Amino acid sequence: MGKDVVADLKRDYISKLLAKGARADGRRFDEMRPLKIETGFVRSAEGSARVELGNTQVVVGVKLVTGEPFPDTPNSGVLTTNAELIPMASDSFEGGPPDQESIEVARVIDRGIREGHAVDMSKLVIEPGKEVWIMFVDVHVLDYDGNLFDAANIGANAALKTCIVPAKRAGKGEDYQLPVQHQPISITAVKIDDKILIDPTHDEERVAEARLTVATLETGNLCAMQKGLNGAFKLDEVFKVVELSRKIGSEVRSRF
Amino acid sequence: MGKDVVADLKRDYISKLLAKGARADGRRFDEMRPLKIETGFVRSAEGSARVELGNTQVVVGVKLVTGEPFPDTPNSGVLTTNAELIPMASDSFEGGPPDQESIEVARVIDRGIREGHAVDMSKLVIEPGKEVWIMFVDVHVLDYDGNLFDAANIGANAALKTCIVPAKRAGKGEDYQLPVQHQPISITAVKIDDKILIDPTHDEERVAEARLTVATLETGNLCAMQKGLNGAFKLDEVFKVVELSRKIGSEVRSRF
Amino acid sequence: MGKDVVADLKRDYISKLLAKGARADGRRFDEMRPLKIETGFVRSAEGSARVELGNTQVVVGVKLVTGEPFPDTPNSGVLTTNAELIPMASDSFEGGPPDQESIEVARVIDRGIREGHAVDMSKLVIEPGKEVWIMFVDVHVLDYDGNLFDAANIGANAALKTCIVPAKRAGKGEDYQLPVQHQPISITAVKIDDKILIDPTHDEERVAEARLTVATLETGNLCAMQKGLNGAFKLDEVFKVVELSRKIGSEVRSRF
Amino acid sequence: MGGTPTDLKLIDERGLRIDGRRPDEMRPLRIEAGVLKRADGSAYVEWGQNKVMAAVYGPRECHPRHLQNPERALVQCNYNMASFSVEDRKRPGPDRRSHEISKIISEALTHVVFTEYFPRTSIDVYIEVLQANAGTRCAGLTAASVALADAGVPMKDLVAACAAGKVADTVVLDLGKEEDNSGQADIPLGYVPRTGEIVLLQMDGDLSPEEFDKGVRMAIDACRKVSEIQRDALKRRYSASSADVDAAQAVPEMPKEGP
Amino acid sequence: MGGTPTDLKLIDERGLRIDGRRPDEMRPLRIEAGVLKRADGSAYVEWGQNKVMAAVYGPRECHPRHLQNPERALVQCNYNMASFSVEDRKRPGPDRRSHEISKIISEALTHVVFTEYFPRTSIDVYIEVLQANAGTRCAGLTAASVALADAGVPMKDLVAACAAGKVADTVVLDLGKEEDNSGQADIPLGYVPRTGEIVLLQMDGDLSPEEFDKGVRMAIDACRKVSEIQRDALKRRYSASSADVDAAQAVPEMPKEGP
Amino acid sequence: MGGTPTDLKLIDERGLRIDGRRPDEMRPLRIEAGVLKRADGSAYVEWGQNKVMAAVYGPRECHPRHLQNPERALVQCNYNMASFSVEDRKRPGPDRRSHEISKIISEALTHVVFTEYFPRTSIDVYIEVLQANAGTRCAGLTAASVALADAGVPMKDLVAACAAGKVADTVVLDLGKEEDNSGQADIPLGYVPRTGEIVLLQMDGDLSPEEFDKGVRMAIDACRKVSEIQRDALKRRYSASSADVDAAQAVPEMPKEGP
Repeated sequence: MGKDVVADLKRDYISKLLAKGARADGRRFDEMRPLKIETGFVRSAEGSARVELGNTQVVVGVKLVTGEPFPDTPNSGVLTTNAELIPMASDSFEGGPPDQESIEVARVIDRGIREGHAVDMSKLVIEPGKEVWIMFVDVHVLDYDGNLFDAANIGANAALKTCIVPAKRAGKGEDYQLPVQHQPISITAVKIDDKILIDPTHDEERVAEARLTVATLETGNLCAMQKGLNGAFKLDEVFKVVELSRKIGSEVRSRF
Repeated sequence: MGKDVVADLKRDYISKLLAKGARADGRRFDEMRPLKIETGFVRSAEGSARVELGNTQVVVGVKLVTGEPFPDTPNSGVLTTNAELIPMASDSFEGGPPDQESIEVARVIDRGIREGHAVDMSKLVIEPGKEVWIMFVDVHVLDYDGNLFDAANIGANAALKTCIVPAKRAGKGEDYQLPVQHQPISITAVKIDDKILIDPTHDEERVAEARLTVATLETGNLCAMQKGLNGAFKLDEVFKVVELSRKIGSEVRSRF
Repeated sequence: MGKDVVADLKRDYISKLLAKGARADGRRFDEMRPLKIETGFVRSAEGSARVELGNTQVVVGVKLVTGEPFPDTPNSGVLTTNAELIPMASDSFEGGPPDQESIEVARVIDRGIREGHAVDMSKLVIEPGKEVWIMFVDVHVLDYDGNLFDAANIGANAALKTCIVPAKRAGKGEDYQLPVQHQPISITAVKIDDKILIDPTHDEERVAEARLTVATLETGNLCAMQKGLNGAFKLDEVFKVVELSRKIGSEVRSRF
Repeated sequence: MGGTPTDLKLIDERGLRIDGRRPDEMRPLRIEAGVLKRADGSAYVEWGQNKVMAAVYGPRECHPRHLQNPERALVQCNYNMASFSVEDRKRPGPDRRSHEISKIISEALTHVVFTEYFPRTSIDVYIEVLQANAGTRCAGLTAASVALADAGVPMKDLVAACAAGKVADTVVLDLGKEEDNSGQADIPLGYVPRTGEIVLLQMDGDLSPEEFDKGVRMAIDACRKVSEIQRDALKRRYSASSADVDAAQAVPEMPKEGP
Repeated sequence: MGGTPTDLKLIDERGLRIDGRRPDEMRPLRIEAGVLKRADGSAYVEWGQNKVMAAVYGPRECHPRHLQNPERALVQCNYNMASFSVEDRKRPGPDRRSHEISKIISEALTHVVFTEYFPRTSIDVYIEVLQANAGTRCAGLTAASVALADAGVPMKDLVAACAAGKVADTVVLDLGKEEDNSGQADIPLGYVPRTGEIVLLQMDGDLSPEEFDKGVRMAIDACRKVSEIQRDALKRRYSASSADVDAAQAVPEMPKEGP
Repeated sequence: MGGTPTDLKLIDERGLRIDGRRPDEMRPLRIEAGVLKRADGSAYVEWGQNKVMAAVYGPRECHPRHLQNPERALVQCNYNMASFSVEDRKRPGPDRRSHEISKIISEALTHVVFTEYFPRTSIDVYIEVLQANAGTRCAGLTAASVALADAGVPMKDLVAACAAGKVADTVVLDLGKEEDNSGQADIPLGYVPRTGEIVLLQMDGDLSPEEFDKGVRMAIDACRKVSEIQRDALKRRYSASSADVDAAQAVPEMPKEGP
């Protein structure tokens, strides 16, 4: 019950600030937190990145192993995305098998990469229908202060961009750069008191009514979207988030 | 505790009726509830049936996929029976992996089909010792008012009877009718106050002392049997249930 | 809470005895309990032994099946060790998947066999890189009165020594004796009130501060070691346990 | 989107779709309320080749206890596909996809239920997909809303759901299986007609902002029609109940397969 | 039944079975009570080539609590096969078969235990099959009854168990492994001699009503003999205990393998 | 030990090791304390090519309740390897190796924490291996001690850890990956410098008593050096904190990879 009281106090504090047009950390409503990207952090991975988005910190590692393609896509590599919301990162994360929250994060990251055709999967075929590269994108959350979706999405994009296909180790010719062709960048907004805030902190997420994540491409087109939380959006709010995501996504993409 | 009081009241009510030779729904002791069988209910299955036995409702779907035979039966297809006692069907069913109750149901259904040689498994061989048809019989319980054993057994028999082996889809020649050769029909009885009742409702099952399921064939022979619950049967009671099962099983079989 | 009171009383009792140089069952500090080894107990296993160490009783069974070698050891059979601390053996064991305690037991037994090169694994290759014998050493604890490590280690050594490779059954030529070359015998000590006791009973384990298991070879060399429990050892205590393990291990080895 | 290359002509020269529908035409939708006896509320939906059953239990005691909310009811949805509901048999039990769908449907339903009336309880919604043919999450959410109403759970409004998408560069409504496998985008949407609120929204594929705008509006229009069909089902359920002296015998039967 | 075609002649010209037994002859059965120290009660059974250990803990506190019955003890049996108990190594842990056997043995034992004496408690029965050769459920139930008695759990009577079956068109008692693999029917049966009640009954294969009648009666006769052997084991256990001053040292040892 | 035959010359003619180290030379070790915001305490360790993060939560309420000790805090360590931390991708989730390491690290830490100050609570230690190159259990234990201190958990002393081993018949300190794969023995050791106590000790391979004696002493000497580096990290952490007005901004950053 103690927690709830704290939550109520935080909610009041956040609400009062929002009424004055302000956020607890001084950001504008449409402003992301400072973003640091460090690639090549994990040498045992074929591609990796450590991302700090404000106080949220994730490490994304990409591993490539050979295996069989799916029967219905013989001319395509395989993408598998996993997110580990380990209890190190927050006292709200529990150990054990992935729960609905980590599954949702993994599936939304996966959807961005897959539907945005970040990687040319046809170039990950060793022998059509027989052997392809299986690409494991693993998201490890170390420190959690909200907006995992974007931190992990940015980390995945950065890790893929620097990823080397370890063909030599597998006896499949020379190593080569992973054929990355697009950066599907996701931007997440929440709604609190009918206001739309970009890149929510953990405190903002806890009092938010609804959440919308939109992934966009260089073309300005949309490639993935996910609404979350128990609240709702009006149609004009959805369009507003879409526009913000295109604009800010383009700024983030320029970092690559 | 509230539940127990209700159970006690129901027990008294059922007992008093039984003492007068009557059941709560007006049936004779050796009378089944109305039985509806609808085959072909699920088009995505190779064979399927929806069965209503009174207010108990199950859907049985049969899927056939190619796979390896067991090493000790190279000239036989493989039968796998599964029952999902999903929480939709009753507040007494819990989600999660199959519990002892659903495992018992699945195994008794499986025993009837297998030991009654319902299907000529030797006709499900593609290449002896290498590739055979794996036959998955999946029982999905939608609404539970007692006697799953018989509802599921009847559903399985009906689904198998209408089942098509999807050879074409698997590139194994032309589709053909599943070689069904027998209908092993199970009939279940419970014992309450030394009385034997056929096809128990959920209320009757809850107050029953012992349960006996007997599956019989066209020949009148027995092919499977399972006693359940914490009570006991005398030998003459067993023989009585066997006789009832042969008689009523034969009536049910005439519906096929 | 009742248990804790009992534990406290036992602790006091054990401590007082130790202060006088005595143990509850009359043994010297460096004395093992009576050891009975019965090999060939389980005919369905390729090798087996039943071991009683005082009131601790374990059955170890060895099964050999053909399978693939690990990619990095194409010229070696595979060893897999498993311990089942089943609830039959003690009210402190719970059912379900292996917990940390049974995993530790299995891994320490495995380490002794593996690092002590008990079996010449190169003689378990059928076709290099393709097919080898997988050796399953399964420890089944029936009655638990402390010191599983040593009872299971001795059982594993005895079971291996009598093990026959079932080549004929697998169509791989004639049966032959498992090529056992060493007996890595482990001896376990605990520390209570700064005293070192060999082969602790369950009561002694419960009040022990620290535990040390040392496996030695015929050469007198060490091949595996594991410290356990929340307490600590001084360096001279470690050396003392090592010496005791070499001496007593050699006595146990003479039983083979 | 599957994005599998295909020889299928998804839109023909007359502008019609592979199953003959116009771009803004929904597949046939039939809903029956109150089809199960044991559950507190239930609904059966046939939507094109989808067959979906929904059942509601509760408000009832919430297990496990640590999930209890002292101020609200918890709406917990469990979406499950029968192993035989798809061509390639699905392994029984939840997979990652069904966990995600259970979560977003729970969230969408929570928004409309007056959860504050039933503190500490759980309202459990079970969705079973018996036959799947693209669009099962929308069919499931639509069925679940009706089952909640059938159970007498007080709600602001029924949630209606329908997807829009893009095939052969055309924005279309309510994708069928071939369209889903070979199409360019899918936008499942859950809507509250009374308030104009969007409570479920996902998208995958490739859409310009204009196409997204068009698709979302198309899906919202369809949700209004779905809402009508939901209301009809409930009306039939209640009139059937009141017409009979013994309401217990008045539960409509599950509709039979057409020829 | 395995029903595997076989060249084995299961009944020879003299009417004897593959291991030389007459049709109505049981395999050798040896029972020792009180073979484990830690458990409250225990029994070891060698029945032909089967080796089965049973242990009982309780009545003790019932975990998890929601399983507690305020009026009765819960008898919970856990039947488990050691991975090395069969020729083809069994994966450790329960499979569907062992879950079913645990359930029916629990039910059979519950009938004879005076569960009403120990409300809210659990009586936990563990059966470990160390070597299996057909008939382990009957051996396990037989051992468990003795272990319950050894633990001092009050019972109406011991449950005795034995199977009958059909091989080579002949009704026979207590099938061995080859007979089980190639036979025509099996009827495991658990029996309470004092009351004449059947508490465990299964059947699979193909039997005429007459054959079933004959088999069941044959199994019941055998159960009466099993019951005698159970009682002998307990008598030996108690006399051994009382003969010694220190009862704790009097526990009979597990019998050794014959040559 | 891997014991894999190898062409690698693990000790060269000058007596130097494959990475140029002397037999008694440790790999470079860098420790930073307080690198995470959410955890109560944290530490990041780079030890040769190992990268390990440790975080501490607690003392806090102990779940599940039946694990609570009415007299002491429970120190529960969870050691986990990221799937990408090794060349061959590791399946996510705990395996038997990580269960064992979690257990022995929990035991080692319990010895130094004043657990009696916090009855009924849990002190949860999380160790995440991000990049592994032999020696992660020692790196993890070393990091965990610093994280406990950073969390303000009272301890008798920090536990320091380092392994010794044998390669090419030479006793050496702190084996690297190639040495671990092809070496002859490994002795991971956890040590409490203030009291001279050994709290973690394992060994595998083949060692004479003399070699073991030499190796253990070598590892203990190294632990004293590790302890210094641990103390330095904590000093930097505290001085950084007190130098800034806003302590929250003073948390040292995670060190960047060198070129």
